[in-house]
Amino acid sequence: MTTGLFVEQSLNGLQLGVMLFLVTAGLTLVFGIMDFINLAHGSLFMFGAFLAATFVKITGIFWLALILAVLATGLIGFVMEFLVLRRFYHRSHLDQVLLTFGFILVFNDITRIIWGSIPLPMPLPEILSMPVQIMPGVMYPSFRIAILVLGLIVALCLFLIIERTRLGMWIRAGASDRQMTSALGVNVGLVFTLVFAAGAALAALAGIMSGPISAVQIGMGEPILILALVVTVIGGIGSVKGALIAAIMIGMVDTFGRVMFPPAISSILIYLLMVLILAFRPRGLFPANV
Amino acid sequence: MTLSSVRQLVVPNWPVLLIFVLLALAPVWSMYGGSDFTIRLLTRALILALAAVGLNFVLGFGGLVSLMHASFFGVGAYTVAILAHHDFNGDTLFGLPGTSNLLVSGPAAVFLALVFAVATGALVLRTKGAYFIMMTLALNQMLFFFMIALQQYGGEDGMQIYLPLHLSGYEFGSDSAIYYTVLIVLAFFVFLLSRLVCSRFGNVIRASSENEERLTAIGISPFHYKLVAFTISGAVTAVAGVLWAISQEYVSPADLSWIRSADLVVIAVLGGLVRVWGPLVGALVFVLAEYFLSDITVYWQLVFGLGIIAVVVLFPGGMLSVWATIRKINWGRAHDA
Amino acid sequence: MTLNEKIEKEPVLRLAGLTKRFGGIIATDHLDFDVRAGEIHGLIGPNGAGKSTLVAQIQGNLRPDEGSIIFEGRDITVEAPHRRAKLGVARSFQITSVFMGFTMLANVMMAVQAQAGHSMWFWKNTSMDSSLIDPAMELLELVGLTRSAQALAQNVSYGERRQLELAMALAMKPKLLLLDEPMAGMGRQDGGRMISLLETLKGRYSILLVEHDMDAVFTLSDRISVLVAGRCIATGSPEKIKSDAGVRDAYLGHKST
Amino acid sequence: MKLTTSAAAIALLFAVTGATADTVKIGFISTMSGPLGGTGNEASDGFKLFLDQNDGKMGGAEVEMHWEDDQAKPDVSRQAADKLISEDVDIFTGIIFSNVLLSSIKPILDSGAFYISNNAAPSQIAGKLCDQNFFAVSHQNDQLYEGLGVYMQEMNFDNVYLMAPNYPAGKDMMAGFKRHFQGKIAGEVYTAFGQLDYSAEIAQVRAAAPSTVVFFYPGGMGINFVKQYQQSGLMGEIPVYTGSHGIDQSILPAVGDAAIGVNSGAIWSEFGDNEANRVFVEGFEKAYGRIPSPYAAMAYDTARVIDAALTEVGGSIEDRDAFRTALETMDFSSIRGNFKFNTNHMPIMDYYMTVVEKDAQGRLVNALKSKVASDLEDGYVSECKISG
Amino acid sequence: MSAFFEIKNLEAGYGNSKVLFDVSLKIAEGEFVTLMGRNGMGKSTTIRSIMGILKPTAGEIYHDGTRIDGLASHKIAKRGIGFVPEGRHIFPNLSVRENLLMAQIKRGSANEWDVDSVFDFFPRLAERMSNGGDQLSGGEQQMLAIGRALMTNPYLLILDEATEGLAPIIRDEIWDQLGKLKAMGVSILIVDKELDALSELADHHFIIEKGEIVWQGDNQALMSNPAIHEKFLGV
Repeated sequence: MTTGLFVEQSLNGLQLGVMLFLVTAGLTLVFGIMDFINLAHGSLFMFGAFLAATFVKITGIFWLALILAVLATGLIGFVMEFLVLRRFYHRSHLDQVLLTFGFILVFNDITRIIWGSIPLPMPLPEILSMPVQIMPGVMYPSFRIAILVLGLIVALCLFLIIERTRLGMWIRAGASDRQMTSALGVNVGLVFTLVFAAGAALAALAGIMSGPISAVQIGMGEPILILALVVTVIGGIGSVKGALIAAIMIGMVDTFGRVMFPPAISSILIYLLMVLILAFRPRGLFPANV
Repeated sequence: MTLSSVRQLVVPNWPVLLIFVLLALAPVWSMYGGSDFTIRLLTRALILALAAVGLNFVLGFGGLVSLMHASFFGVGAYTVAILAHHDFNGDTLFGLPGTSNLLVSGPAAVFLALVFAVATGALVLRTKGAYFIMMTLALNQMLFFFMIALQQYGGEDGMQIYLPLHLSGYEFGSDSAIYYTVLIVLAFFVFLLSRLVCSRFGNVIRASSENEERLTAIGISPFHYKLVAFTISGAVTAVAGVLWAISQEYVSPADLSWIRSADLVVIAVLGGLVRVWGPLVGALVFVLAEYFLSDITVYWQLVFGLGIIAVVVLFPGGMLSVWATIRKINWGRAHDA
Repeated sequence: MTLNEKIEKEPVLRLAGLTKRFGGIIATDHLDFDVRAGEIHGLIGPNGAGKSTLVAQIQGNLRPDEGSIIFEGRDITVEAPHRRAKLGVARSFQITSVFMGFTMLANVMMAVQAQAGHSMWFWKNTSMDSSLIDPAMELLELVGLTRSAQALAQNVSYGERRQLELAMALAMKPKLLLLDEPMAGMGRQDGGRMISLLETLKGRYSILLVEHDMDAVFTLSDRISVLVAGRCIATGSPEKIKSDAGVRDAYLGHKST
Repeated sequence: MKLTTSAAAIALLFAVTGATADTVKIGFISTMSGPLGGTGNEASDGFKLFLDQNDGKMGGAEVEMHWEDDQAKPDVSRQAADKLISEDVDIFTGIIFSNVLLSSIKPILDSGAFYISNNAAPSQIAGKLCDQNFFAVSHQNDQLYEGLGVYMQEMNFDNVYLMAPNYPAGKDMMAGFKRHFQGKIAGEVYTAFGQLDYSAEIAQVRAAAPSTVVFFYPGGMGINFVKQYQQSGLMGEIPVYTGSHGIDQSILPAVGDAAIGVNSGAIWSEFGDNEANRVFVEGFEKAYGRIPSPYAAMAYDTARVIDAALTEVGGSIEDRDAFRTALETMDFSSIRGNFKFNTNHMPIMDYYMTVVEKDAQGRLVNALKSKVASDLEDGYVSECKISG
Repeated sequence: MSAFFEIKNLEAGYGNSKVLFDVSLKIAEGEFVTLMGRNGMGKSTTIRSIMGILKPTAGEIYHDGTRIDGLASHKIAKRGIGFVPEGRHIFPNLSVRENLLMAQIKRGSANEWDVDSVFDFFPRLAERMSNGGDQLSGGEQQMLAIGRALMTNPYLLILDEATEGLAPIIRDEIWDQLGKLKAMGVSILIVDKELDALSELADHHFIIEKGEIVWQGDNQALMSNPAIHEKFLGV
């Protein structure tokens, strides 16, 4: 492997990792803070992509569509949490799995009713349509660089909000002792609803950013959901830092695994990695103190 | 058997006995008015029920949410299919000839499932809660992708079983014969596991799902018990896989996808986890609802999904609790806060 | 061997130079300490003095960094918790810890079964197994819970659950009973009942009693040790401890009795 | 098939006496839901179009359609097949995916019904396990790439890089290509089935610097691959080729402008110059408001084959042998040009090359470039021994 | 003195079991009031009802003339009722400073509590400012729980089992600080078992028995009536 190719593949791994982080961030937050397993997270990812594709078609402006789709999916998350999910925080993980499995079926068919079963087009934004030269002989798609930058900005923002703001303190306090937090004057119900809506918005953001590089189709959320769950548990449930590191690890291992091993091995490599890590660290790399 | 022991067996178990009697009569009904297809549909439901009964032993009683039971199902089905495949081709596997005799391939399938369950159980049972769920999901995915990549056994295409499977010469002549075989095997395992959950071993399993720390403190290390339970559970589900191979004469990686694992969990939960036979109710509801809904509308998954959501929201104990919940409403008692 | 000879020869439990650190904090600091056969040994000290850490090390949930734990002359420092339980170290928990979904009777039966050691039995229905039911009912009677034997543990009062804990600990025929704040969360009435219950056990079991309720500790204990910052600052009879100046400064204060 | 219960015997009796001479029951099992549901809907639309154009009749017979969704799951398809068998369906068709077909084909053929494939035809069924009642109107799987191999061999391509998912159809397609292409293979990469990201493989392609990339990525995988390939900037440097159905109308709109310039082989083209094809394409666009894909075209052609064979036997399928002989011997003109069934009941057909362009209305289409092979046979015909 | 906090005929319970049958009590501004009784008599249930953690089934609760029963917990806290729960409930995943800061409610008057003034009040906490909540001793946790409640700048401070499980020497320190709070004019409602200490601080006592207030009176009345101690408190 030449240096140029190595750099390019490393970038590919990093970019895939950051993409996975975008999907996982919302999932791990909701999982860690509300102790809620949301299998329908993949559906929100799908909604993000479908809504953005539709808004792009209407407005013709990618970035405007992005903002609209993120807001719309956040609103969907808000309504879901407010109407149904909040009743399930104290229920068993099993009930949550079942409930959100039901949501996957419902959301897939709703998508089919609204958009039909043929995949939707989603062009690149004009400004990011050309690859750029990052070093002699290495061209790299500029949109993927945008994903990389956006993902890292999101990671930084999440870190600052959770660790440095009063909202972050309320979130952490609410996660560890909901009743007490409430008795100190914090509207925990609202905070949780916002966290869920933010998680949904992040899933949508990931879906939108993956739209121009992959198929916008029904069921697109399911394979990505499994990857996100893998990242969540490797990183440690509820840990944003863990999610970032685990996501990049998975991105790297998957990318180099695909190049270096036959497909029979490379397709199970990330699961193998997860099994190994959990065998030695049963609560993931960074067990969150929640 | 004394009269009182008969009463003891029948009285508390009348719902499940009634269900089994009705199921045993189904082929008669199908003869006069129904169709052959009814029997095939019920066979499918009963096989899935058996798989979920196996799962429910660790899920409902051990509190272990396993998303890898499709892989036990697949090990059972694939073992039979692969041995039959070599029998058909007339070649050998690791120097041994293939066989279509279920008296050989059936036990072989269960044995492989036991080995697989011990090996994977030793790994996954180190983790708890959501980590356990994910660990099992990962193992399921690994076997799934492995089977897809395994081209000599059909890969993603799966494998057709061309020669008739038989029990040392006795062939299943009809769909009804397969149906009754499945029904008897299911009844056998429901009875077996019903005894098991009330035994000392069953007590340890239920206690481990209640409070592991306490169990350790009274001198029982739950790990080995959970491993034995996990292995029994996996083997029962593998038996369902063997029956699947008999009934479908075809196996494919789709039979061991994580979606199938999730289906089994849904079946168990829909039926209610607190009874060994709960999954039987769940499987009948699941298969019949899927069949009739998909006949009515192409958007049947929407209806089915809403149904699942409604059950989880309204009846936290599964379908078995519907009756109890209705009674509660009639008596006008306030629900606990 | 008579009881008296046993006491002189070897205590039931002996800790030698036991040390446990968490990061930079020393929770147990070169602790030497023993529990004699048949005595109730009270262990008191301010919160954070390392009492719970100590109990966890004796029970086996925590592994000490240094030192050894000798139980009946046998070194159990690295033994797994369930092995220690088998040997006869029984613990009742600081926070009630029972099988909430089981009946009171089933809880005690579980402990009887664990003690009997036949848990890989797959066939016999335990709900008709008198070799489990009879001893369990006896123990429930001993702790005064006969009436609620069929109640689910999650539906009984806090005080009753603590009594249940004690019954489960006794079901294990323990040679050493670790009682971790048995009085916590109990009102005076329930607490009084627990004290008289423990008094009936006096002399029959060797007990390490960790407790904040000074009335209980001073009433029940044969000897008391005071733990401060991971060290034992005093051991002796209740009278001696009450009048110990060091203990008053560090723990009891001067206002209280 | 052994039928021992009297119930089955009664059912069979009923079937023989109940069916009137001018009703034909056709079971159409296809993938209507899930991520792959687009293909099944295309196919059923194509089949329906023919029925709509012919007042619901085929060869003079009333057609009773039974539609079933297989969800792309083998066991669901098997269940649907069981149901239709018990309803005494005469002709089965519709299945898109090989694994779905394989799970159900044995009981269907055992029941004495015909399977006339509009899409899937894996190598087993073309060769060793061929059956007198199995016909493929569409193609044998390998054929989708065989014509491409012929073309590239004739045009003296060299240093070609092959990419496909690691599953039987992927291997079949590449095997079909290599059966006719003798030039240098620069690399052969099989990726995980259902893979989302191809950036690593694309980087390897750039490093290997081949003259051409030949890929097989059906459905969503194709959308992912073509978009990502175009974004990497390689589209202008290293041209890509795919076989028939590689970049068809079921995914072309979703890929968008990124697909412009993708070359593909074709067993049918919407620009095919014959009357039947014009009736189909114009009818389809009018009825559904979109350009038909090969899935729709093959289903439509399958309907036409059934129609032609039924016409031959006077609208009754009661005499199965006569119907089979009609299929084998009839003179049929396909919407793709030359067509007849081989001895293994796979098609003998022509092959074309197309390239993705924008048409006058600004829509993306596979513009017809040339016919590259005539009377192309599949590679398994010699293995098949159909005993009459 | 007008009642600035009042409970009228409160009833409450869990599921089908009723715990409170008839609880009525009044607290005047600046008063130090105790709620005593044996375990299981309804002290904690009363307090949980006041805080909105448990929804009363009947009766009324007024604060400053406004009815507050049935309000969500956080709204009751916002109105100025500070809560120090049984078991302390420190957030283990927040630092000491964050435990305080998260609870801050500004009410716009002078001399409000903030992080610095709480640290002045409990100097031990200042030393452990950046430690996690799970790294504190029991006494420190209790101080933090009180400090945290003070951060909401409450008009009424409610303490449930404020000294349980603490070393006697630490208890004395807590009692001293509560005395100072009283002197600052904070109204206090406290549940505790330590009669000696309470008798030095309290203005008024309520005794609850089987979900009903069975006795009330001032300090002198309580101390001069040993029969009460015996009957209701089990002393």
